[in-house]
Amino acid sequence: MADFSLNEEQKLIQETMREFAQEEFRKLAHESDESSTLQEDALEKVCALGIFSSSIPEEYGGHEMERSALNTIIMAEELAWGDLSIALGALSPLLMMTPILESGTEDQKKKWLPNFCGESFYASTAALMEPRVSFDPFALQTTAEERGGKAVLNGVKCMVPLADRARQILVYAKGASGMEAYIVDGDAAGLSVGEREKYMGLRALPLFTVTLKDCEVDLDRRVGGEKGIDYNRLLNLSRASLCAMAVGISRASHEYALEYAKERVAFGEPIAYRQSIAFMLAESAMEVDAMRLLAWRAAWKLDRGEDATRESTLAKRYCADQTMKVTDYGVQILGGHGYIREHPVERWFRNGRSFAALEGLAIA
Amino acid sequence: MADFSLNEEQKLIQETMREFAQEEFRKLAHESDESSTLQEDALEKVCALGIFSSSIPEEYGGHEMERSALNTIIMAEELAWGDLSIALGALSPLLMMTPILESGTEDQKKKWLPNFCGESFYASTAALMEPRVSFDPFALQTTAEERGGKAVLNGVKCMVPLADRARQILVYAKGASGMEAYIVDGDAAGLSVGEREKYMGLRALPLFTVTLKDCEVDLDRRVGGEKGIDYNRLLNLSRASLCAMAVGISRASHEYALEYAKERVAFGEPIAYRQSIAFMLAESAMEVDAMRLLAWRAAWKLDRGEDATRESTLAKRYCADQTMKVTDYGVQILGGHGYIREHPVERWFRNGRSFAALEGLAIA
Amino acid sequence: MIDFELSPEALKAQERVRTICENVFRKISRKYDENEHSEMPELHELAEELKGEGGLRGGMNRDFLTNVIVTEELSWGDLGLTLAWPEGGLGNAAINAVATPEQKARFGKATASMAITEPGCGSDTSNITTTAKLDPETNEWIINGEKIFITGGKTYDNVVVWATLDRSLGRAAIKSFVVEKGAPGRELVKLEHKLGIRSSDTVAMVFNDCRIPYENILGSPEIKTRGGFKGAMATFDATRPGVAAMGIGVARAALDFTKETLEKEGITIPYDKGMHDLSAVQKAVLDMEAELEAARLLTWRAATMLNKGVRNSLEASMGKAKAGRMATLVTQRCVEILGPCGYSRDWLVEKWMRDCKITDIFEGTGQIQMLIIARQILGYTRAELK
Amino acid sequence: MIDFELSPEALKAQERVRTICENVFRKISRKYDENEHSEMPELHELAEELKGEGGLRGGMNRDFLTNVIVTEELSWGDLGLTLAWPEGGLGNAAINAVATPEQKARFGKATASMAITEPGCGSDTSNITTTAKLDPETNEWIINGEKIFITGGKTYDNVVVWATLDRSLGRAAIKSFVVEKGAPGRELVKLEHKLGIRSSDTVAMVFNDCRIPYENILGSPEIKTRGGFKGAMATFDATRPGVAAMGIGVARAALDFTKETLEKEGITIPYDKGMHDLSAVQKAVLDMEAELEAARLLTWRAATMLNKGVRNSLEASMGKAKAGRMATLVTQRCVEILGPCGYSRDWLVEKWMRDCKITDIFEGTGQIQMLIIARQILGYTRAELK
Repeated sequence: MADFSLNEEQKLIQETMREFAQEEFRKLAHESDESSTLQEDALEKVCALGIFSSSIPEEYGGHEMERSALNTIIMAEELAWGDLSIALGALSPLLMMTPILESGTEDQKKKWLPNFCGESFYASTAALMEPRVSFDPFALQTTAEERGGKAVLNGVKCMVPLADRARQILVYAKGASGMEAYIVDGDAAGLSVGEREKYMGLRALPLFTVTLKDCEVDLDRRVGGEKGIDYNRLLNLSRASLCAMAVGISRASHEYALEYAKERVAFGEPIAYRQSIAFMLAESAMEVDAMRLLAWRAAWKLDRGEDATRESTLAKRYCADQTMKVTDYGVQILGGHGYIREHPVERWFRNGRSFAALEGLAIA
Repeated sequence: MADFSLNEEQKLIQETMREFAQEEFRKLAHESDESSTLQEDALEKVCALGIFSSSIPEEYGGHEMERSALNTIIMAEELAWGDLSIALGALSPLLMMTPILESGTEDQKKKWLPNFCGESFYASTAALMEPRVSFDPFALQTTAEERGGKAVLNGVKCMVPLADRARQILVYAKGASGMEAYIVDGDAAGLSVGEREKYMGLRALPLFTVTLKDCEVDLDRRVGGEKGIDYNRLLNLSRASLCAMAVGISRASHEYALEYAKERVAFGEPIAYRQSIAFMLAESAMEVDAMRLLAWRAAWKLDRGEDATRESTLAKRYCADQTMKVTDYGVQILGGHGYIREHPVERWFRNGRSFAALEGLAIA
Repeated sequence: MIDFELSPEALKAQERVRTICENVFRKISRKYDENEHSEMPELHELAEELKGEGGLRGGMNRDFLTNVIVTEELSWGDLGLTLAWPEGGLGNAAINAVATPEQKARFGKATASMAITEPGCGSDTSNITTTAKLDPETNEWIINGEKIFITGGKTYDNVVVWATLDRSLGRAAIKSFVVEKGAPGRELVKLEHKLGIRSSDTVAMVFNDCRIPYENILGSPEIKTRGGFKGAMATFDATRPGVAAMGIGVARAALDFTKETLEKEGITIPYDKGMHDLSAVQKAVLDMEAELEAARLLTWRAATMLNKGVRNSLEASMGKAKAGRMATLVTQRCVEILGPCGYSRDWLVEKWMRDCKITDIFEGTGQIQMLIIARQILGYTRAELK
Repeated sequence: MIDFELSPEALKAQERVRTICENVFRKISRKYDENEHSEMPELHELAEELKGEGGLRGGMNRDFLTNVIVTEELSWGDLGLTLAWPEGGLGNAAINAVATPEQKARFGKATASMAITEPGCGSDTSNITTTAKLDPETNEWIINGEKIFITGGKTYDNVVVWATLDRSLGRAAIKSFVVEKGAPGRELVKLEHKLGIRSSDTVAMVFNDCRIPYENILGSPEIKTRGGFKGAMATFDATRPGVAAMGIGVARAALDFTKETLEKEGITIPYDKGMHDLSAVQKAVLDMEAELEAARLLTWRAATMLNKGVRNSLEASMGKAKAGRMATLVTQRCVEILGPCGYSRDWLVEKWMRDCKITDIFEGTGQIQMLIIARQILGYTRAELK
């Protein structure tokens, strides 16, 4: 029976993560953004919540109850509500862990998954995007060729989170059998991490260009071995997660603007007494809910093992558009105060504009 | 020096036409729409204003001062403000007259132009559009082939105004030299006028499907002879005129909604006291002005003999979109009353949705 | 628990309605759009046919989400005909939402329209001037006033009338009453000609010392100045998801038709392509699909809350606001995409555009919905946020 | 007479500015975005270079349309740098609009910023608490209060301060005063860190018994309770077309760049194709071009009215409202179209998006402009339409 309320487990995840995001991320957000610094400490604290090990079966060192895209995105919304840059950084191990859980061979699971069950943050990431105006995840230009019993990777990747410190980078490339993913060591020969990239937002998140030049990788590093990965499903899992983060940012901006509008007095009354302000808030509230329902549906479908390409891409498009609108309203409602960096709405405005471009930077 | 105010002549045109539209068209509009009837009388009255003969040089029986697309669209806005269906009908002779004035051979001018200088309405029209979802004026499927010293026309046209009574129909077709226009007699063999077409709006305007089946036309009926027509310019002249009519409709709806909002009381005050209503009106006022300036610029450029494809198509796109918005606001502001046919906003709503589809139904 | 699966009952009802739409509604859609206010024998036949099915819509024990699904499906068929549905209208929804078991038994079988708006009040229901006075001698209510924009007032038997027990007490004194067919002093005074939904009648009625039994009041006759107004206003919480579903159904009709037509022209809609690989028309269709889904999920949520008995006026208004606006824009876009053919009355898209516009107007305009949402999220009274 | 032709003078100024933009602005654009609040020697050099030209912007006798053209062109180069333009800021525009010949002679050469907003009032200028009192003994005005969001308050010499002569008299008592550099009691108290236009400083200032000569008041010191408030408010009519031109210039920069970049990818923009023959990106670009042209023509109209001395507050607000919104949406769209590269700080598009957002905020937010338009077309007072 159709229902749109959280169960007890999900309520607990939501509450815990909201509190955590409030306590840990919100305090760091401004300073991290201004100084373009990701506090290592925050990554460790997220790890300590056990969010990685809780999705990993016991046989690989975890204590999985039931892995659920829906539960993961409920968490992702809250963490992004705290701060998008820190959330993306802290969850970046999932970028390697989830594909292995989803498609890895037994050997790969045994080898790699225990790393994520330790006490400290296991720095790992994935390289999917490429620096092109018309980037399309289905037309990767990075290639994987089998040569002499090795896979040889060539190409340029951008927006790779934490590439500077990642023990492994999961590199997506076009191979003979379609889209493939390789677990490449961060210090592998032929893989070079470029200068840190600069973007309008996500300033606290270390993002890098990664160049692969005849980078040789053992074939057992190909996720899923011969069978390979379900690239489409991984993209959809990623979209669901990014949608939830877009909801988090939008909700943050909406809540802040709402409180501001109730307190700010102009012409003798709170500005929220004016329909032009009140209706922007009403629309934001409505769209935040609509975005969340779309994201949930994509994740729900993915949890049932069904193809969710339509749901994920529609949700992604919708969430990217609406986040731009809602965070723009946030700045607009604060007016001049929204334009200065003392108030977080300008950061959410900048961060909120990333979603239209992002693919694969988070995964459920 | 840039300036955006009417000169004395234009003011006179505007005033005269506004008064005429108010007196003649507004009274007929509702009944004509309900009964799908175009009052012949209205056509004669428009003709009696001398608007056709005033654009025709003396040598062809007219008393031209200076033909001006700008002046014509100033008139077109006012007439469409009165009623779009009647305006399109009454101005339909221009659909034949303007192309002859623009591109006709000396012989053609001598032969045809005097007809438009008489005392009574000279029923004539043009057939440009074709009944296809993806109709594109640059990809006409109606063809003109030269065979045995004649041009042979084949194809199906739609939305041909007054085709049932037109003495001549200017038929646009793809020929050997590109887009060509032929003056075809309404009763020519091979030309058949179908059933009257039914549309969401423009109900008072008799629109017809016209089928050309091996319709033979003398070669001296090809406008411009060997040189042919400047199809692009004619389309742009048409777009400027349609834009002005879109402005007329939008302004009509805006004005009506504004008066209504000031009079209609809810919650103890006029509904125009509410920002949600007042801002719709403000936006409409702003967009009506923006649309008009865009239309004027296209016409101004055409009057200078310059290529105005960019200006005309941008204006057309903009006017079609904004007219839908403004006339929608008209209905929305009247609420339930906007939905019933007692108030003209519902007619403007229906008529306003034609512009996105129309090409060549009016010309400046 | 988060679940997007529809119940087997809902799916079955949806399928049944789909068949009706294809076999009946779509075939008579244009005819009764062109011939406003004419008799529709096909609907009477349908009423006969439906008798054995225990009510497809507005049934007594039907869950609200199923009603929303059924309404979307019916409206996909034809919104005007949906509003003339032989099993009743908004009045039935109102009765189902607040009636006592006795009243459900008395009024449940009859069809009912709803009379709220008056010539002097549109969205401003607090300003209702129609009065209901109790005659202590006969224990009857005496209704006096004029109502406009009654959907189905000609077709349906009963009419649920909003009237005030005491104008000086404002909203709290507004109650709703079932005025049965044939009640003395109930008179139909005008049939409206409309932009769309022409197969459904919209009428004005006058109540002139119209006497009805005491038991015809819906909800309590008590005037609670605090937290009152519930009997009447609660109807909106129950009916708005249905109105939203109407907009969604019509928009889907237009979108389905547009996609089918485009497919005949060789244009399909890819879900896995980025902006740079889409045509303008493909992107427009994808944007519309996303908007439609958003409106639908908001509406479903509001309906599931009703099922649980959770207060849903915020969520109901969100669904209605989103769906009404979405339907207006989607149908308009479809007309545009289909060029001269979209504008023609040979196809139904232009009709759907006219029809669905009402969903952004009736049961509270889009602007009123935004006001309701804003007041709730801000915690403001009507005086604070006008 | 309707004429869209720019004067030779305007075209010449436009060309000159274009050269400056290409040779100076664009080259230092990113540097001073990244290094907020640093000294900009390139602008000082530019000031030297411009000396012989009699003022490219904000000049005394320049017609308003030329100013708008020049402002658009400068902002196409860089809006932050435009706001730090060595020939002065909004204060100069205000002085030019209402100053006496004597005042123009005294203040014309110095650069000037404008101080309106206070911590407790944003758009609500009627609520200004900064006071100006005349000391009858010395015939000086004594200014007291705090002002925020002063654009260029650090860079520019003078500051035009809005202050009230008598709070009890409301708007009519608000006057503007030129507070020169070095005036006793004038203190810069804060430098803001902003979303965009980072090369222009935005400051807060405190005026503490700040004494200025009697002749530094702009307009009449008389408090006209009817039709008053003109001296101060008339500045907006004169400055809003300029602010609109800023939004237009930045939007054009983004659109030009996007089109050039697309062209490198083989994508050109056709003007003679229908929706069915356009790609999603092509259609987006065409829509943006139309929006930009609409905003520009509304703005030009407002400027030509100023030249004629015709009241233009309705038209100025239309231009500003349209341009601010258009610029916000166009630059955002361009960022989106350019994918990860658009979001990157390697290119300037993302900066233009941040920069132009201020044009929908300062000199009255988009919402305030709509309110002004609505009041004028409805003929409503502030009390009627709040």
